[in-house]
Amino acid sequence: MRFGIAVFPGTWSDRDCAHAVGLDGHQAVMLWHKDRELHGVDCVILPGGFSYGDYLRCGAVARFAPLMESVADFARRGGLVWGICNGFQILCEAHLLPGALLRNASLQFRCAPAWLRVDTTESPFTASCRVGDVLQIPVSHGEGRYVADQATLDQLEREERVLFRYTRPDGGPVGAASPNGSLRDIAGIVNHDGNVLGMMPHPERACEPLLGSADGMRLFRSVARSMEREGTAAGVG
Amino acid sequence: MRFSSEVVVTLRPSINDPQGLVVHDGLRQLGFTGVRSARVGKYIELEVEAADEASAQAVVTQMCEKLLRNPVIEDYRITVRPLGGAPSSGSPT
Amino acid sequence: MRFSSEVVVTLRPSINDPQGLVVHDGLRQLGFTGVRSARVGKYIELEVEAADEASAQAVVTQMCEKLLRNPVIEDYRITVRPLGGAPSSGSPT
Amino acid sequence: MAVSGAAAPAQLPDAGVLAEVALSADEYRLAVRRLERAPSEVELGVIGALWSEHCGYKTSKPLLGRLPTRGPGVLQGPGENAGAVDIGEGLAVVFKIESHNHPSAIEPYQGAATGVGGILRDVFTMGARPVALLDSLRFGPHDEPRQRWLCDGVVAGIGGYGNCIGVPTVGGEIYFDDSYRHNCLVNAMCVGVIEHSRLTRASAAGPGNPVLLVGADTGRDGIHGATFASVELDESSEERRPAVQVGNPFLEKCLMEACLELAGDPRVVAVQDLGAAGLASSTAELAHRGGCGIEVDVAQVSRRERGMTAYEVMLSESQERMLLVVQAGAEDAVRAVFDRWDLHSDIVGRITDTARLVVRDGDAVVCDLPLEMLIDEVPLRHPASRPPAATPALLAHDPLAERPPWPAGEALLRLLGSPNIGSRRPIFRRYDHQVGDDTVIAPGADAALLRIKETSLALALTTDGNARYGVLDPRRGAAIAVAEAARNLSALGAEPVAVTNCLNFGNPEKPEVFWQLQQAVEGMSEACEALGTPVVSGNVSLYNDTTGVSIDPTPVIGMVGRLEDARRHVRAALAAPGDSVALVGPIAAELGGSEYQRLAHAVNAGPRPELDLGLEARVQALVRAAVAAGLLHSAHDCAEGGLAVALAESAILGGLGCRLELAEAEASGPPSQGAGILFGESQSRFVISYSGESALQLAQLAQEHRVPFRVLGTVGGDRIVIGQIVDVSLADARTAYDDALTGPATATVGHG
Ligand SMILES: Nc1ncnc2c1ncn2[C@@H]1O[C@H](COP(=O)(O)OP(=O)(O)O)[C@@H](O)[C@H]1O
Ligand SMILES: [Mg+2]
Repeated sequence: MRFGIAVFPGTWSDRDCAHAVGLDGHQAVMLWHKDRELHGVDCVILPGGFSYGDYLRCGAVARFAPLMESVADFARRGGLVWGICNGFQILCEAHLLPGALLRNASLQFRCAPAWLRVDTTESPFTASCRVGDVLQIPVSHGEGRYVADQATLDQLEREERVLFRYTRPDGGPVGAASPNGSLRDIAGIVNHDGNVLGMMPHPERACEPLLGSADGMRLFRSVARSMEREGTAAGVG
Repeated sequence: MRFSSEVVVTLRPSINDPQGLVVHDGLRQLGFTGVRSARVGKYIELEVEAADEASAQAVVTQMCEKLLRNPVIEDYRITVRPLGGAPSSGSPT
Repeated sequence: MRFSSEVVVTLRPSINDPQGLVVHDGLRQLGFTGVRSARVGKYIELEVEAADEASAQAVVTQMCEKLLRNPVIEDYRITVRPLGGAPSSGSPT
Repeated sequence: MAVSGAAAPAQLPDAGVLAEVALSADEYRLAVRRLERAPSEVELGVIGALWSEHCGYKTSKPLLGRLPTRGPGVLQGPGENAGAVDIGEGLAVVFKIESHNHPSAIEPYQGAATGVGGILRDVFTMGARPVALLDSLRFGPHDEPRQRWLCDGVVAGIGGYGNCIGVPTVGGEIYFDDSYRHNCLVNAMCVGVIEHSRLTRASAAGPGNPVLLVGADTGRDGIHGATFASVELDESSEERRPAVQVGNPFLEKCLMEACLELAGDPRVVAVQDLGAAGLASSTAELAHRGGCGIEVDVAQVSRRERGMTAYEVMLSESQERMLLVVQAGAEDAVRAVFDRWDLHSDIVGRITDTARLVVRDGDAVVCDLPLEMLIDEVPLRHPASRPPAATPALLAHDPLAERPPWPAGEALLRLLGSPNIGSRRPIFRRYDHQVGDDTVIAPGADAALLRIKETSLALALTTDGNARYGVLDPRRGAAIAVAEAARNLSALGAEPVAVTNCLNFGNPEKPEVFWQLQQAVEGMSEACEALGTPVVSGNVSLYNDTTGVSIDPTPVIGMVGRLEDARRHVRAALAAPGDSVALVGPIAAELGGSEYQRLAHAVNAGPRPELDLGLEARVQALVRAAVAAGLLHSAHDCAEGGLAVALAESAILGGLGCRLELAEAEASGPPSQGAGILFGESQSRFVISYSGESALQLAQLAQEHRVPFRVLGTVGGDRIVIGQIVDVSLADARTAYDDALTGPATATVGHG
């Protein structure tokens, strides 16, 4: 299948995502921020980085890129959109996902291994996981503290839209070991229709045992499998 | 006409402001025991070309609505004044 | 007495301001072609306990000198007003 | 050509003017004689910059010739923006280290950030994609709030730049010592990878070819940064400081991608970054390397500020700028690449065949100087040289005669909790050390390991330089720095390949400092020769003095190693209960210059550790051979804190205890005999662990390599036990180690 990978000025995990996608023989199609063309991809990844330097607010400028109009459109028609780190921030700024990502509670950048508990598998992004699985996937960000108002948080939980939460390696509550102080330990959420995912951790950095973990590969495989099951997103792309 | 505009963007009171807490603690550690609270926001200074003060005010308001603040977490305040003149204030949020 | 103080910390005019450049370009790309320049600074809102307005002003000035601004690259401006009252301005730098 | 703004030849400009451009009266007279006229204002600025220590190496150049710079794999030695070495499969590794000490002392965040920006440019200027950064830092005592504030700002600045641009910071080192209280050191190293065929040089060619200035607009940033770094700091430095440079990593990221798109493109003749002394030095060096001349018009340079003079434009150190020489006619095509990245470019001049640097400001010629004069004829300084008077007394001290203040177990915990030894996690977790998806071994081990995609290869990277030995003996100290760097690479199983270095010293006009510099270069050269690691790039930072006090001599070595098969490596962590633990290398009781000596007795005195370079090479070869043969479960070199700390670190990292015998540490002798054995920093040693099946083969290998090999005990349990004298719980050891840099008195004090 074909993964589209957005490239904004300041994006840096575009190459890492392309590498990860290639490990299973999928095709990576780089999508330039000034273009509107999605080249018929099956899933759009908004990768990590510091788009436009993350000046003002992370993702604030990137959301206005021409490419984002097509991505929003694609999402509205049910296409899979996967925001990782800066991509999550962009999706929130674009109001494709609720809430916002603020500076880490420590006020410091954090690059460290993190453990994510899978809270639902009713999603194309986690279809190959089991509820309660703990995935080791690293974080690397300065502004990943997820906040939203109570009502939004309650709604996210009610609708089982929290896909990942930070936990301890054994699946227990992360407590003070949270990398960023996110409300309710939220690490990744989906939109109402379940086709748009935003997550702060970097699955593309956890796709090979040589680099310390291959758990991120399970998310790429989930996406690939659900796309195969549904046929390619012909009606969408 | 040329106007100078100052925009102050602040976190909503309900949002936790760790940066403000650090400033607060830092000040107290330095012996400023009279400080009761501190919150940190952003300050943006713009120079804009507009027909008159009202339209300068309007266009900067739009800039805030579209880009400068994130409505999910932030409020904003605007001051506009003709370059060289005296300020005029407005708080649309 | 309780005072509310607003501190604006800005980069010295000759200092490069990459944030301001991105805000400027971002606004122009959004069609705000009237924007001539943008510079980004910090805004700090303090509540302080002080005997009177003059000493509130003095103590906040000290806070700026000691902690809030980086003298190597930044200037600052202070406003102080009694809580509930009207502002009084001063620009010590 | 008539140069406007030239003064009358006879009179000397007043002292203030000369001081501003850091020229002596003699140097000024030399310039006048050479030109047969007085230099104009712009010319004086250009001469001052190019004749500065920072650009012209007027003190260090005669010494640097001693360094071994050739080797079979060397594609590019010193003289370019960075060195390049072949690593097989048609690939080269490109790397260099550089200091940003003075700017960081004044504005830690921006000073460090722009240091990272600068060294990145040196690597991608050559066409190589930067794959890693390392940082070597020195501050004053860790318990002083101001030092912590500096350290925090520097670490934030390095992360701020590296994280944003997306190059992982995978290693480095940090020491806290009185010597750096007023002069922190911030050295940054960048490593890139490139196919040989795309290697780009900064050597102009083709008179008539246009010169492009790309990237940031030019402001009044850091004017005289180069000369500033060439004089001592004093109280007035705060006032004289140039407008601080503020880095823009976002802009540099775009610049980097655009330059990499153009790497190897025949339409691009040469690329040169703008660093110290901005346009002045970059135009001059670019043209001179290619034996050409160059003519630029400052009126064509886009500016950030109004009213800048030609002088300011030529000397501005605004960051994130690049100079390109492009084939005539290809300007538009090349500029289109920058346009795509929304990068501004100006055609600011052209290459000539005059061997001169001509600067115009519109119609007026404001500078016309022979390049030879600016670069080859830098008036060299040959300062007097003399060993410090205090050295013999220091060396006469007998560290073993001192009575140890603590029992060995407590000493071990204190060492693990020393800011110079304990866990660096509080620092490296603030750096993205994974972006790029190549990091096999992250910071926290002996060296970083990065695989190279689409090959089986990996690069091992480290920086090292313990200045305490250098105080006692700068020659041996520098050699130890090289040996230790190589040891760190060998510990993973990687073969040391080549070296970059940064010579951080005090004011060389002091005979003692110059002597230290000479000795250090000598020692570095000897060790590089013995270990087969040529020096391919480097940087010199002198005048690290405040009010007359110099820093300790601090040569920092950056070393790159090569691993044939990325999967064939070992880590420092103990791996399995029941494994054997052994020491490879000698056992001795050398406490001079040790961290133990600092903690226990607050002195640095006595003989520095011995270093037998032949033994060093054999010990390292043995460890590499054992890793390659798959015999080892772990390997860790003995460095600060000696054998006991190396063992404890391996235990902490592996979460496994160990039970060992070390009779020498319990034998009777001088009062500090035991401490000397446990904590002395003897060189050429590794602590290894392995399963029983490998024991015989290892012992045999050791014999073949003629290396002392000594089984110490076994892995297991949750305590670290050494004979009757050390018995500490793993948990206590870990707590001490983990909290070394986070302890109380966190500094929130300061500006920013
Ligand atoms: N200590 C040193 N050892 C070896 N080479 C050095 C040393 N110091 C400087 N060099 C070399 O001298 C040249 C000029 O260095 P530098 O002025 O720092 O370059 P740049 O202006 O590109 O930063 C480079 O090729 C550098 O590698
Ligand atoms: Mg260079």
